[in-house]
Amino acid sequence: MEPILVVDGIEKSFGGLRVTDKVGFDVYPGELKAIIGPNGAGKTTLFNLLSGHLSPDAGRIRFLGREIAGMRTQDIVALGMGRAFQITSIFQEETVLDNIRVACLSKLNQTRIFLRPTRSHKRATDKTFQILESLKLEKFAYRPAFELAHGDQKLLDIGIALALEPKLLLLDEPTSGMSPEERVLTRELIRELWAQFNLALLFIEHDMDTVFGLAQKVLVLQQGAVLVEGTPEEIQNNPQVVTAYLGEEL
Amino acid sequence: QEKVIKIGALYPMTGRAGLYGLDSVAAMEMAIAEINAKGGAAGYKLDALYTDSKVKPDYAVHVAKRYIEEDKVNFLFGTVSSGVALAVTEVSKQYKKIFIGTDAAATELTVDNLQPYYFRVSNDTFQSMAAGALYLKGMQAKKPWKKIAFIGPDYAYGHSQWNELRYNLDKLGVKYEVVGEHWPKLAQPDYTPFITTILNQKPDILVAGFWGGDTVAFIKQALPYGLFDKMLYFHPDAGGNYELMSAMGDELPNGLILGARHYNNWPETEGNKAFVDDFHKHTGRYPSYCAEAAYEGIYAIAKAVEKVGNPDDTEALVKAFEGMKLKMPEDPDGFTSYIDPASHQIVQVQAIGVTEPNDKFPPAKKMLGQWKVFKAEDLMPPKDFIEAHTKK
Amino acid sequence: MDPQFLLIQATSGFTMAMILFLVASGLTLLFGVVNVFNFAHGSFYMIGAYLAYTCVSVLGFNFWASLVLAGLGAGVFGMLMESIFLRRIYGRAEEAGFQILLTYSFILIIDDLVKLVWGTEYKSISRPPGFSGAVELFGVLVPTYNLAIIALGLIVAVAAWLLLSRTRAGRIARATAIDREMLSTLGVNVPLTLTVVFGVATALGGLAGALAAPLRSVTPGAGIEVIIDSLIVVVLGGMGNFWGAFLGAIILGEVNAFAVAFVADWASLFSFIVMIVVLIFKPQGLFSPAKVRKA
Amino acid sequence: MDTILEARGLNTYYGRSHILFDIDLSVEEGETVCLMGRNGAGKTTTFRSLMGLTPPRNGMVVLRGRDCTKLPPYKKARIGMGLVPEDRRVFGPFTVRENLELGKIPGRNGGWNLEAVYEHFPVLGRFADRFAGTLSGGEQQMLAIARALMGNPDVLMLDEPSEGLSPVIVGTLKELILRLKEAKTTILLSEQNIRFAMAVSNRAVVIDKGHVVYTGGIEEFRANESVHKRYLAV
Amino acid sequence: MDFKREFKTLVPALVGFLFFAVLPAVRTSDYQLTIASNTIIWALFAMSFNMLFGMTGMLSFGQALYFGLGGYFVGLLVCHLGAGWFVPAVFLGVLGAGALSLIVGPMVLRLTGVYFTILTLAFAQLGWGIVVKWYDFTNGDDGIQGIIPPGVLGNKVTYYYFCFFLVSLSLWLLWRISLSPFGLILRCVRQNPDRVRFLGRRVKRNQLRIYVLSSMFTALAGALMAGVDNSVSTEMWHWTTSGEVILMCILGGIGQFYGPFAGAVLMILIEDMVGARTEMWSMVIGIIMLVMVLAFPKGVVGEFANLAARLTKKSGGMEVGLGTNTRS
Ligand SMILES: Nc1ncnc2c1ncn2[C@@H]1O[C@H](COP(=O)(O)OP(=O)(O)OP(=O)(O)O)[C@@H](O)[C@H]1O
Ligand SMILES: Nc1ncnc2c1ncn2[C@@H]1O[C@H](COP(=O)(O)OP(=O)(O)OP(=O)(O)O)[C@@H](O)[C@H]1O
Ligand SMILES: [Mg+2]
Ligand SMILES: [Mg+2]
Repeated sequence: MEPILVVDGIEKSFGGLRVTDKVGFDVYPGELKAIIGPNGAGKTTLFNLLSGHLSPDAGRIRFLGREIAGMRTQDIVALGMGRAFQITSIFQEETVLDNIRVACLSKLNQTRIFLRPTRSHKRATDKTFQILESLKLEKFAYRPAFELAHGDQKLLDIGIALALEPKLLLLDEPTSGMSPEERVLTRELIRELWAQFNLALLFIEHDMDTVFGLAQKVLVLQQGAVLVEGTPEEIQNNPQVVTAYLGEEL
Repeated sequence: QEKVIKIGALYPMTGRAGLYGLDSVAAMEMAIAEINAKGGAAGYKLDALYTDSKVKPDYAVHVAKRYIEEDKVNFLFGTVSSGVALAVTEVSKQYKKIFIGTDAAATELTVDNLQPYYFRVSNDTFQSMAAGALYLKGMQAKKPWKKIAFIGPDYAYGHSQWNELRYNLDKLGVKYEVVGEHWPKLAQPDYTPFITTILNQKPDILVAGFWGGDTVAFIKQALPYGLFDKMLYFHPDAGGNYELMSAMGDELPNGLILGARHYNNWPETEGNKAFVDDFHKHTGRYPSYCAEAAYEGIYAIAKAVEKVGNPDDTEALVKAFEGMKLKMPEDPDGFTSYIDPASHQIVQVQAIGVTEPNDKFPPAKKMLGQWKVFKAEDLMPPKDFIEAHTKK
Repeated sequence: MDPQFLLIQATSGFTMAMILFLVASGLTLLFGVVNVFNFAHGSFYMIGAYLAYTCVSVLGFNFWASLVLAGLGAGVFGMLMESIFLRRIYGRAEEAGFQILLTYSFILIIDDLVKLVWGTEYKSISRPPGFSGAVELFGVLVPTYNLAIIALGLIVAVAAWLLLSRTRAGRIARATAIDREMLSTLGVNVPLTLTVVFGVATALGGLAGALAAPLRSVTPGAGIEVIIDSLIVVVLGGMGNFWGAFLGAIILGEVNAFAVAFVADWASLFSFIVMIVVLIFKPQGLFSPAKVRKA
Repeated sequence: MDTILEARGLNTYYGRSHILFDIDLSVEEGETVCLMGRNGAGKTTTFRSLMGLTPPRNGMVVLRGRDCTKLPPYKKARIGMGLVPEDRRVFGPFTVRENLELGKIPGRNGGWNLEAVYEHFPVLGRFADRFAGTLSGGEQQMLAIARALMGNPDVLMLDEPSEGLSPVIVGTLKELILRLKEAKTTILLSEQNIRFAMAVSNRAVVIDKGHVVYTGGIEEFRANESVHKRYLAV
Repeated sequence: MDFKREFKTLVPALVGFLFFAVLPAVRTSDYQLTIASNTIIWALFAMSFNMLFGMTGMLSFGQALYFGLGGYFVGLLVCHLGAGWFVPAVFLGVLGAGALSLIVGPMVLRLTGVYFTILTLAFAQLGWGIVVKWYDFTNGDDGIQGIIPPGVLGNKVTYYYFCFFLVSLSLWLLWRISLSPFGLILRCVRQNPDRVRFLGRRVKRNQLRIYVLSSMFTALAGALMAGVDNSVSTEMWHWTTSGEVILMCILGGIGQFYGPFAGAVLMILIEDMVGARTEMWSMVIGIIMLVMVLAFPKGVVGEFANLAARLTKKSGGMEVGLGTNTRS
């Protein structure tokens, strides 16, 4: 099987500071991969490079056979990359319904339509409800997004990304700020979504239960470079990772 | 029920032009009180409504329509700004309501845009400039000058002054060389770069077409550069306005040649003295030029109504205004202003003076003197000028 | 072209620039630094001019003392406006819109207040004794009063810069633009800070008005005329950057001075053209405010 | 031991919605108390009420026996309350050093100053001249804590300090809090990370839907499975 | 649910529509017609401006550019080519504004925030300056008079209905836009442009679209105004005109679809009534504004909606604002 994402030796510096240092890895269709690493290791920056928010100083990124390094965000999205953000990025004042629906409409390329009301776009609306159901958010459909609890907002963010029918979904700390209870639920939900939407999933996470309970492969970054990549077991027992990142049990 | 003549006045009452508006209103009130005290006109009492035009033509149109349709006024009255007057004269034409112009000086109002229901009881820029050109011509005989520069606000008023002055100079066969034209924006706060440029151009005469407070600012800023020693400052339309003298006091240099549409110290007739003193009694200040025309505009209305017998027969009133003779405070002895039936423009004598010490009108420390007076008939736009304009 | 004349125009432009800068400095402080937009900045300029008139011409005070009094007067008035009215809308959704609306209502009210107190006649004051003439510098005639203005402009620029970048008070002022609530948990009396900054800004406006009074006529409506130029200066230089505003004023002044001399017909449009050109090539103004990654 | 900070019957609203119901709480000198509860239980709101950012509609906030319910936040900061909010709120366009200097409160002295901060948080020393907005999430968290410490507070309030921190850093943070404790700093924190909370606290207060539902020593809390299940779902 | 929400917004629209439709029949003086024409035209201006500001978050301080352009298309064509050109000029003005905004738009859209605001101001002032300066063609600040709509349109009532029809049609269009996917994207652009980019949509492109649309409606308002006043003046181009429309929006309530309409009505009525009664209008209007800002922070419509919501005690009542739901 061909990998859908090939990252090869990308670099990024801010001023003199090298934040991404020759990072390379692959993602295969349907793979569930975690990225971990100390704070400031460059994880979010790596996502920004993949999604076109930043362009790498050197190196190549191939996504579905296309070179995307330096491409504009909106074009990368159109190719099939979705992303949810570390700091939730939703449309605060719109209803939950419209938050997802705007993404569905974007996917269907119907956002230029300006005389037919949104509600009469049946395809988009149907799809929206389907996604809301998967996220278990349908009861909030008509509530403005800012009224949602923090955890639900994170889900909504994921929902927006899902509506774009990505082949590869990037999630930046999907469970941060959640209570242990919610974490478990979210973890399950992510797994369900992954299966249901047939995604390749790449996520950043500091919660080790989530990382080791969910990921098939784990990539460890340190100071911008790849430290190791391996299965959860390998990572858990890697002494380098333990000192640099995991630390002793609390 | 009392019979009234309703007059709807539009004047600026805020901002930089507020002074002119409020002086005009005060003069109107004075005239109305005087006439009503004597029993009104043809048994009608005068009554005026005042609204701030905000110097916005669209808003003024709005108010004019309200005057006509809601308040049922018999006359529209006023305006300082020509832009406002031009918009209001259009309303007057549409509704066939007589509009008495007391200040706005754009020549178009009585030339290109003349309509049957508009009459102007103050002089226009053409008259001022014709007088100015005669003055300059006279001067050339005594103290030869050749180079001339102009500075005036960058809008229609400034440009018409300069065009009309040159038209009149050319018509009089005066030879001159233009070394510079300067167009600061209206209410330009800072004239320093203009001043240094003008000094560099070394004109013999600097013609100014400033309006309102801009004159004060320019003169103050030019003083330390010694501009007034190096050239003659000539400002025939609004330069001689009283508020300039009152604002500048001692600082106003002697020897500036200025003109205005009415002076507090010329002519020294009973009529003018009485008007100025009454105004002072009424308001505690001396009037600016515009008050006199507003005052006289009310008298013109009274006179027309007196003649027609009622304020409602518009067509008859128009006839009454055409050719009407009006003895105005600014008329020197032996002359009476009249409204030219063809152009609906008042025909008046015009004087131009020179600044000199005079503290009879405090807070001013200088006033004009050494008058030169120009005959009224010489100042009217000639046929070719009118034709050239109306064809456009 | 006569080089002497170029020098003369450059000097004219510089004088013009210093007044522009003085008038705009208060606005930069508010709009650029603490992120409060005061549409009525010009009205405080006008109040300053009228107060100076009253002090000098009516009460017969010394000119320089009157300058200070006028500045203080405008500042106190500004602090009252801020603490009674403006303060109430901080933290509202769409605060910026309400700032515009509220301070616009100040313009309307102050216009009439000024008319009530001082009437509509034009006022003016004379230059202070010793400053009515001109001196020659390098063959260029410069009015001494203009030199005083230049000096004061430079002093204000340096003082403001030192104050804002080198003192705790300055840092606090800048921080209020970012997160007032957080700042209050760090022990900063934010409302007081804003009132004081507003006071300083309006005092600067008043001072500028007083300083300009001997050069201009003091008339009602004088306020609205300076606001647009001030805005241009503030934005041209890059928001909240004092040196930027300083440079912006110089550019505007010089461009105007040379436009008057060489393209007299179109001189009145140049301010806008300069701004359009600068902003199209340097979208954040000449001195960009620090670019910051969204956290 | 003296009670430093006390909440008595706090009731707080956001607009018309009632969030906190009769919250009672006390923190003794030198101890570390941890607020626990699900998302939306009202932890952050409790901090905001204590600090005066969202003043309680009724109830009392008492600091060292003095009623300071009505004091504005800046006065509370000056008499010794320090807050590290959950969303960090560093001043992005300011450098790290400037952020720290903003944290100084004139008149409050103690062990914390720039050197001390750089010693305890070497990262911040290294990035002293970087704009705070460019720091990573974890780095910003350290900065926020250090900034609050610069004011030498008597009571340090930390809202979910471990959120978004990598395990090693959480370990470091634990060390830090233990050191602060040794130095007799009084700490009130909220946490979702129970392991972390239990490692650093003396006492636990559990909040659920705006009510205090449990208060007790940490050992007792550790043993109380039913509270864990009911209110924290672990 | 969707539909119920829309229905709520329809009721005030219908009431307003009926009111303005029957006004010529029930009026007691011609002047009321003038005020009504003024109101609906300014309302169109304000509501199309709100598409930029309230909806998309672009605070343009230069919409006077298009208002003036619309007015001057009519003025100049009628003045130079004859009254018969009136109606074509209205539509040419709209097209002209579309063309101009396509040129100016990409330049101003390079900037955001205050810089955007000030650049729009600069362009508009440049336009104003040119109109004032180009005396031979535009008549400078003397303005253009004698703009009489031809034929039956010369009658005040017919002209009113002509305006009423075009304004209603435009408002209907704006309303449809606000409900449409395009409108949704615009609101999203205001709230979170980064995320919009990550939906695969281009932010600038959408901003340009609404800038052009809004400018065209603005020009329509300007063109219609020329026929009401029978004259146009440079005042139309001046920044104070742009300022006035902003004030109307805020007064009525930015976050509300009908806010600007209410703002326009209020502003015109207040100006008229206060202006007629006192020379101190400036202070009176200032105080009214001050009180409104302090006491009715959500604008007239917003406060009214709140009140209605409180009375009906249903949280759904909060959602009356269709254009944008501002956060409470
Ligand atoms: N625009 C920028 N300018 C300068 N430095 C930057 C910039 N963006 C990121 N950095 C630095 O790059 C490093 C990596 O940042 P990044 O946000 O990718 O970390 P991270 O691995 O996501 O950390 P965390 O887990 O704390 O979110 C950090 O040290 C950060 O300060
Ligand atoms: N600004 C606000 N307006 C209205 N309701 C709010 C606001 N902020 C919070 N709430 C509500 O108040 C309740 C308590 O919120 P709070 O933030 O205190 O919870 P928390 O315990 O800190 O949760 P978390 O663990 O997610 O930080 C929640 O139901 C929340 O939805
Ligand atoms: Mg990160
Ligand atoms: Mg919280």
